[in-house]
Amino acid sequence: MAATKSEELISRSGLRYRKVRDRIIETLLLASALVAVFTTLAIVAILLIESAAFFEHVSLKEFLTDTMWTPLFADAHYGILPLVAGTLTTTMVALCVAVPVGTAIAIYLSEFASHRLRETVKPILELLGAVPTVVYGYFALMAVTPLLQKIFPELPGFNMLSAGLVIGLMIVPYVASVSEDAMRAVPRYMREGSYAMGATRLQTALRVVVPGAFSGLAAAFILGISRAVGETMVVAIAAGMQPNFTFDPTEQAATITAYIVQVSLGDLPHGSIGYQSIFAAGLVLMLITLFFNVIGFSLTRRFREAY
Amino acid sequence: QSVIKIDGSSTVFPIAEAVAEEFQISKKGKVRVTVGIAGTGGGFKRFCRGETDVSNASRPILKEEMEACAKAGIKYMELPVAFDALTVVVNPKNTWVKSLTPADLKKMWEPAAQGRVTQWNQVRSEWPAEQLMLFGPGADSGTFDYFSEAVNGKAKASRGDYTASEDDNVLVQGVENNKNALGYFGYAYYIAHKDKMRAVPIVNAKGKAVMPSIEAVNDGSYEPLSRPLFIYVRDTAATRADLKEFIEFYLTEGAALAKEVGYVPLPEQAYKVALKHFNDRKLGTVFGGVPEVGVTIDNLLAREGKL
Amino acid sequence: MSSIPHGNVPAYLNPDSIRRGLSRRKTLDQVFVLVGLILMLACLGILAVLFLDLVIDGSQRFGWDFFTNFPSRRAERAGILGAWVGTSLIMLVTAFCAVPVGVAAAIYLEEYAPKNWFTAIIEINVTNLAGVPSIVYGLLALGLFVYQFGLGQSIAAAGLTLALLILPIVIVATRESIRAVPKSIREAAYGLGATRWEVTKDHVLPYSTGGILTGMILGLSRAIGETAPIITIGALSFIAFLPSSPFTSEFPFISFQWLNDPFTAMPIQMFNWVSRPDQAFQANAAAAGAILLAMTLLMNAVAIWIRYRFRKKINW
Amino acid sequence: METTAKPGTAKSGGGAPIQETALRNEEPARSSQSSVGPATPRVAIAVDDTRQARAITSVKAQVENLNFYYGQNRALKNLSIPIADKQVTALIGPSGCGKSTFLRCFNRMHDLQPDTRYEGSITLHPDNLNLVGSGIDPIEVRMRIGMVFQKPNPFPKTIFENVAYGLRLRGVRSRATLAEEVEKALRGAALWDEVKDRLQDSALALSGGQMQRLCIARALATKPEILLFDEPTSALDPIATAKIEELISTLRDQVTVLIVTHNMQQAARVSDYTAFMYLGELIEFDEAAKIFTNPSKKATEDYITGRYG
Amino acid sequence: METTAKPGTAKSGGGAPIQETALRNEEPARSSQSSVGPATPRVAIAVDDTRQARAITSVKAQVENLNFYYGQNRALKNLSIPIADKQVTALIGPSGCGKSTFLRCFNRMHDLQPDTRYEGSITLHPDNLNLVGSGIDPIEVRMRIGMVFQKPNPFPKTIFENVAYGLRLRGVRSRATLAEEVEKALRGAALWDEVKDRLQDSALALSGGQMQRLCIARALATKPEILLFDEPTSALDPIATAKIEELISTLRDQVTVLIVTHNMQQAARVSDYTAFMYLGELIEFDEAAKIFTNPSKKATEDYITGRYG
Ligand SMILES: Nc1ncnc2c1ncn2[C@@H]1O[C@H](COP(=O)(O)OP(=O)(O)OP(=O)(O)O)[C@@H](O)[C@H]1O
Ligand SMILES: Nc1ncnc2c1ncn2[C@@H]1O[C@H](COP(=O)(O)OP(=O)(O)OP(=O)(O)O)[C@@H](O)[C@H]1O
Ligand SMILES: [Mg+2]
Ligand SMILES: [Mg+2]
Ligand SMILES: O=P([O-])([O-])[O-]
Repeated sequence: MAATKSEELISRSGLRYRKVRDRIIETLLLASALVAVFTTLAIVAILLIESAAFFEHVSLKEFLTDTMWTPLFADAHYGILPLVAGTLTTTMVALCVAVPVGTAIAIYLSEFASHRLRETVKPILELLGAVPTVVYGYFALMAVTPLLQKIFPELPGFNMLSAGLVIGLMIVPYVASVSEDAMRAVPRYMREGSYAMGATRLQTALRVVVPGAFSGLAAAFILGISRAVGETMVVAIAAGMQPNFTFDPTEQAATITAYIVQVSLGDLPHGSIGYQSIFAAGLVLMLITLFFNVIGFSLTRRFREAY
Repeated sequence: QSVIKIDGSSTVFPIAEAVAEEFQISKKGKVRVTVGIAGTGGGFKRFCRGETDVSNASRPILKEEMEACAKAGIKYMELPVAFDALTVVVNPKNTWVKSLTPADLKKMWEPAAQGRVTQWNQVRSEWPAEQLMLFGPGADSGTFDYFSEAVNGKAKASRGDYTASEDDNVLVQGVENNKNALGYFGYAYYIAHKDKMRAVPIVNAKGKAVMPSIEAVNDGSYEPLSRPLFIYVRDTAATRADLKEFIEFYLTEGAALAKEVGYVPLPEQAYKVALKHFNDRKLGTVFGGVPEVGVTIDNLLAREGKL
Repeated sequence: MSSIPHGNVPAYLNPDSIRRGLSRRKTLDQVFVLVGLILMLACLGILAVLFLDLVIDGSQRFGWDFFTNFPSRRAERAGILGAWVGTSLIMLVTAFCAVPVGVAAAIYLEEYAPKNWFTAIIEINVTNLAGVPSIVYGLLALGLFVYQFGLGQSIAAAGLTLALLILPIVIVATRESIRAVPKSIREAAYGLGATRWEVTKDHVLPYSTGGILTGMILGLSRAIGETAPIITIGALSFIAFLPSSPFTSEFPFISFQWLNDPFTAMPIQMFNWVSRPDQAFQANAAAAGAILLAMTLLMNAVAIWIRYRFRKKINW
Repeated sequence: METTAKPGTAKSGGGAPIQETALRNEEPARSSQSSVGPATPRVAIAVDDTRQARAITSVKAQVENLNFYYGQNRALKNLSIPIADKQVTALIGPSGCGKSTFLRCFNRMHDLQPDTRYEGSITLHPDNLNLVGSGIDPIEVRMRIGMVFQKPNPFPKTIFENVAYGLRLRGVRSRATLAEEVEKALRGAALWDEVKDRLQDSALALSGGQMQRLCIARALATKPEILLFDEPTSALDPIATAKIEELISTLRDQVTVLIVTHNMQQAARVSDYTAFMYLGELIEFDEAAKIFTNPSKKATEDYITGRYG
Repeated sequence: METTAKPGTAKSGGGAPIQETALRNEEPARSSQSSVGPATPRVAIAVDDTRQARAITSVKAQVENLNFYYGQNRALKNLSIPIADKQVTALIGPSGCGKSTFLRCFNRMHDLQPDTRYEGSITLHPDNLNLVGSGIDPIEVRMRIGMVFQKPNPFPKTIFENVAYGLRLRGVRSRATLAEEVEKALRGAALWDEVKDRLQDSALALSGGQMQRLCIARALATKPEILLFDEPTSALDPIATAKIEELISTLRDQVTVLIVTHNMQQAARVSDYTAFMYLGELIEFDEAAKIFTNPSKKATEDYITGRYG
């Protein structure tokens, strides 16, 4: 009896219709997933095509060794080094803020704070990362720089120090959040093992949790670097726009991103060397962040797999 | 609902912005105007691609731009709208610069100075051994073209290692915030900030150091850095009612607005001639497409009259 | 041997020395708690200072006029009407493009994708896209949308650019919330003879709506403050009008003309004002910044609230 | 529907012979061509239950030479077991021996996981469908075979919608039919009286035992031919457990039941036949009464008496 | 050190009376002032083990009227149990009955979780320290009482550093002392021979059974007075299990052992005394031999014979 009834309920044509529908939908979903791939391909293609044109004019050697970047001027130099130096300097300053502060906050939240406090503070902290970067730029230029000038009277109005500090502040929640995830991923029984031996929270945090989450912490720092490298508006507003081959954070300098924005403020015709130069700079930026992202994500994967 | 698209000189921008604003108010929002600041060169590039209706220019159109327009079949009318005193400014804390000769400026700005002249005492040995921080318009700028023509003898021939921005406001901030800064831009930007910076008298051909001012422009003594400002209007304007109205509004209200934003208005006669040219659809330029320095108001009027 | 160490036991097992060492260790603990707390409060304090700073600097601008006025050469007359309308329309385009595509991609990756190199590539792609600097999206938009597709400096170009920018955020958030639906629920549905799509539509999607909405809002809150990519497509200009109305009086009553209109947006307007040296405009910049920040914070708060609500409602 | 074996043949087999029968029918082809007739091959299963005498009955499904692979890992090794129609068959064995894996072959749950592979056959009678055959649509299989899981897994929907879900999938739209079938299923799962006034409440508000009965009702609503239970009571308290056990006993009249349990007492209480598995292999299959009183293998005895596991 | 009870009193008690003794001493104050003397109150525990005759011994810790709350939820209800010194006490009972909760009271692990509360006392002898007293620092308690967990949880460090961890926490810096104590602890955990050549390898490279013995060595290194085991073998294979069981038997000479297990056979094999818990209550406490052969409560018997759980 059961069999007959169930037979009745299975309408073959109904099943076929449901399966065909499933197929069509799968295709649509796949197409959506491919949008991500096409975006990457388009980014790579655009950057490569325009950069290829750029490198027809400029030798790779000049690009990588010249210490001046004046592609739009009479005495044109195409050395990316000043932009890279600016980028690295602001990034370093940012890391000097974000790494210690981010890690300390992460340890505090994951090992010391009560569940309640953590759940309240984490989203609020994340707001810090949600502040529009142009607001941060304003903050760096209008608040941080004047403050710093009180301490260092010689500090120029545009400088990498205040831009870097503000970027650091901006990526603190990001570093803290990834680090905290990594430390949460260290299983509870590992901590219990330590507490059961009579360790204090700090001892457990420093001797068991931090070593256990090491790859995750490294990932947090590296992903933080990649963020800092790609940050645009803060440096464009507060660090000045002059390519300057220096690693001194108290000077003004342009980063790769600032250069691209600066040029975008004007209008460069399609096909001119200036237009191509922003794509060449973009390519370098992309490569740098890609490098850090790949390392960062593989480290994240490692800490996810470890437990 | 059509849009009047204006782009080009950042020097002319304050006038264009004022005219656009007042015009739209008078039309109660029925006509829409956009004003960009791509720089004179950038503006012409877009204009000759047919993307804009009006191009602001702080120098006359150049040969290659004329060719580009011709190639695209774009015809235009050249209408002078004001006079400007290109102003060289330093920080108020700068006590040593009393005046500058074109030769001094050349020492600072010529392409050969790139990477070499980095201190004030390299310009004049009696000046302090302080870092020379330069701020100037970017390579798409008409001001840049004019200044390099007037100072270095060739348009666009300038050093590239200074803070270059199409946005004159960045330059104003740069000079305001740095004791060792020197910059140049349109008179309007100086007037708006004259308590935050100091304009430097320029030694003219007669050997007299002259401060930029409306009178000095009018009497022709502020040279070689006085220059006329133009708008270039596409010929199709005559057939578009909204654009026609806009230009008429420009040429009738422009003088007052130019004065309000800090420029030297032309004699009333000049606007009348321009309006007549516009209504008669007089195409082309009165400058042969070659850069020219030292055009005075009288000189300009004479040329316009001949068109 | 004794279980309670006394007398000749090593010092480290002597209760007194243990107690002494213990009190030192506990002091260190307390010092760190203090440091952590201070750092955390400092960060939150800066956020508060930032907001207050903007509010105070911009205080004289807040008023109805600020919202209903177009930008002007006179600071006290300048408002953000064009900017907030532009931002709203861009967000509309962005949400409209990014959310369906992102959710669909996430569903594909979580529910459909076979484990092979092909889907591995898609996954790596999504992760990497999330780390691409926003200015690079600007370059993509400049090269592709503005020139190749001829969209120019339009709302459509800006919306599409930001949609691509937040696509990875939407995908990642959606995947996470889909993953939170327990396997047992899927098994129950499959066990009754449901197809993949039926399982997805009847169960996975409804139960992960909270996470998806959260991801969408977080994505949009990121997009709303993005400036660099919009500058790259060339949107920095004086615009004192609104895009065309999407509603018309004639049939078909809806128009998409606004997609092609030039625009300005909140962050662009703020950037414009920040870089005006006239001090009067700094107040406008601060006021615009405060409003932008408030919008962002509000969106985040809504996202947090939704996450909280849904977590409470469905507790696996 | 099914051809019932004559009572006379009842005692002819016994525990061990059944397994041998199963092992002899190694090639599915031969088995279905055998003299007994393809539709419902009778095997000599003698039921000698102490609690309740049961007639010899036909085979609902014949597992033959079943191997199952998770990637390279062979989790099931050459299993051959007959599943008696309208009887309860229990699977016991230490953790990780493959009980769940075996159970999930019946409704092709493994198809949801990539890189898994079936070998051999599970022939469903009377229509001789090979459940693990590659040409067979797993969705069709699942529409005929219900499953109840270890952890009660009601959908976070109303009680009514939980039970109606399977019918809706099958295209039933009529409110009246749905209401009728839902009531039937809930009655069948001994839950009707407890929930009839709150059908529109969320299923998550039920107690653990009620949830599990709801899951049973959900499976019953689509009138499955076989009902699979994977440790259905291991998350429940003793009272709820007793209720579910009782329910399973009554289900015997409607449907063939296959149950995995880690509790030997439970297996002894509810099952008619019991299979003991170890490391993916079938060690012993027999009537429950026999297995728990007089197992023929040492390993079975060791396990039952708690020497390992 | 301990005052050993005279053998003569051995048989005077028995299962049920012990519990009653415990119940009578409800107020800790009264109990410690009782005639037996505060330091090591003797209780009448008769050991009549079939495997090994054991002398009557003193009490290492006295649990009295212990209640424990997770928020509002009272997980332990009025427990009173004596823990015999240098003996193995096993805790059995169905899942969720509170075995782990009880065990973790001894080293105050619950203090790590907010919103938990102890009531009653666990008096540690000979110094009469109330382990769950509010004035007592949980870290100090943990320094005196070791614990081994269900899942082996070595730190991701070298084998040496794992064992040395507790000593380092206590401020030992001397290489020589560390090396000596690590060797002692590893020998004590019957692991020395297997790892002596690879002390600098990562502990994560060990097998499950070795890891668990490493965790025992880690606990032993700090010379705990009581060692707590929470299902120490449930994640291990039979061979590793046998090794750990053997090790626990030998530890009896050095330390008081409290072990939670879900395996009745294991409890019977390793313990001297066994407590059966159900729903947070102590149902029966007695010598292991008695519990497993002749329990005095029906519930105990039902559980031991597999009627539920
Ligand atoms: N999804 C899977 N992928 C790979 N291997 C699996 C998977 N599920 C189970 N296995 C392996 O297959 C074997 C049998 O597992 P199975 O879950 O069937 O055992 P079980 O008898 O049900 O055990 P338990 O009583 O613990 O539920 C085990 O060795 C297990 O490790
Ligand atoms: N961290 C906790 N928070 C709240 N309640 C808990 C917590 N841990 C356990 N409980 C509850 O306390 C009771 C006792 O749990 P406990 O873990 O002690 O049982 P157990 O006997 O060890 O079971 P098992 O054999 O499954 O380990 C259970 O009802 C459980 O739900
Ligand atoms: Mg299983
Ligand atoms: Mg437990
Ligand atoms: O912006 P310009 O006026 O310098 O061209």
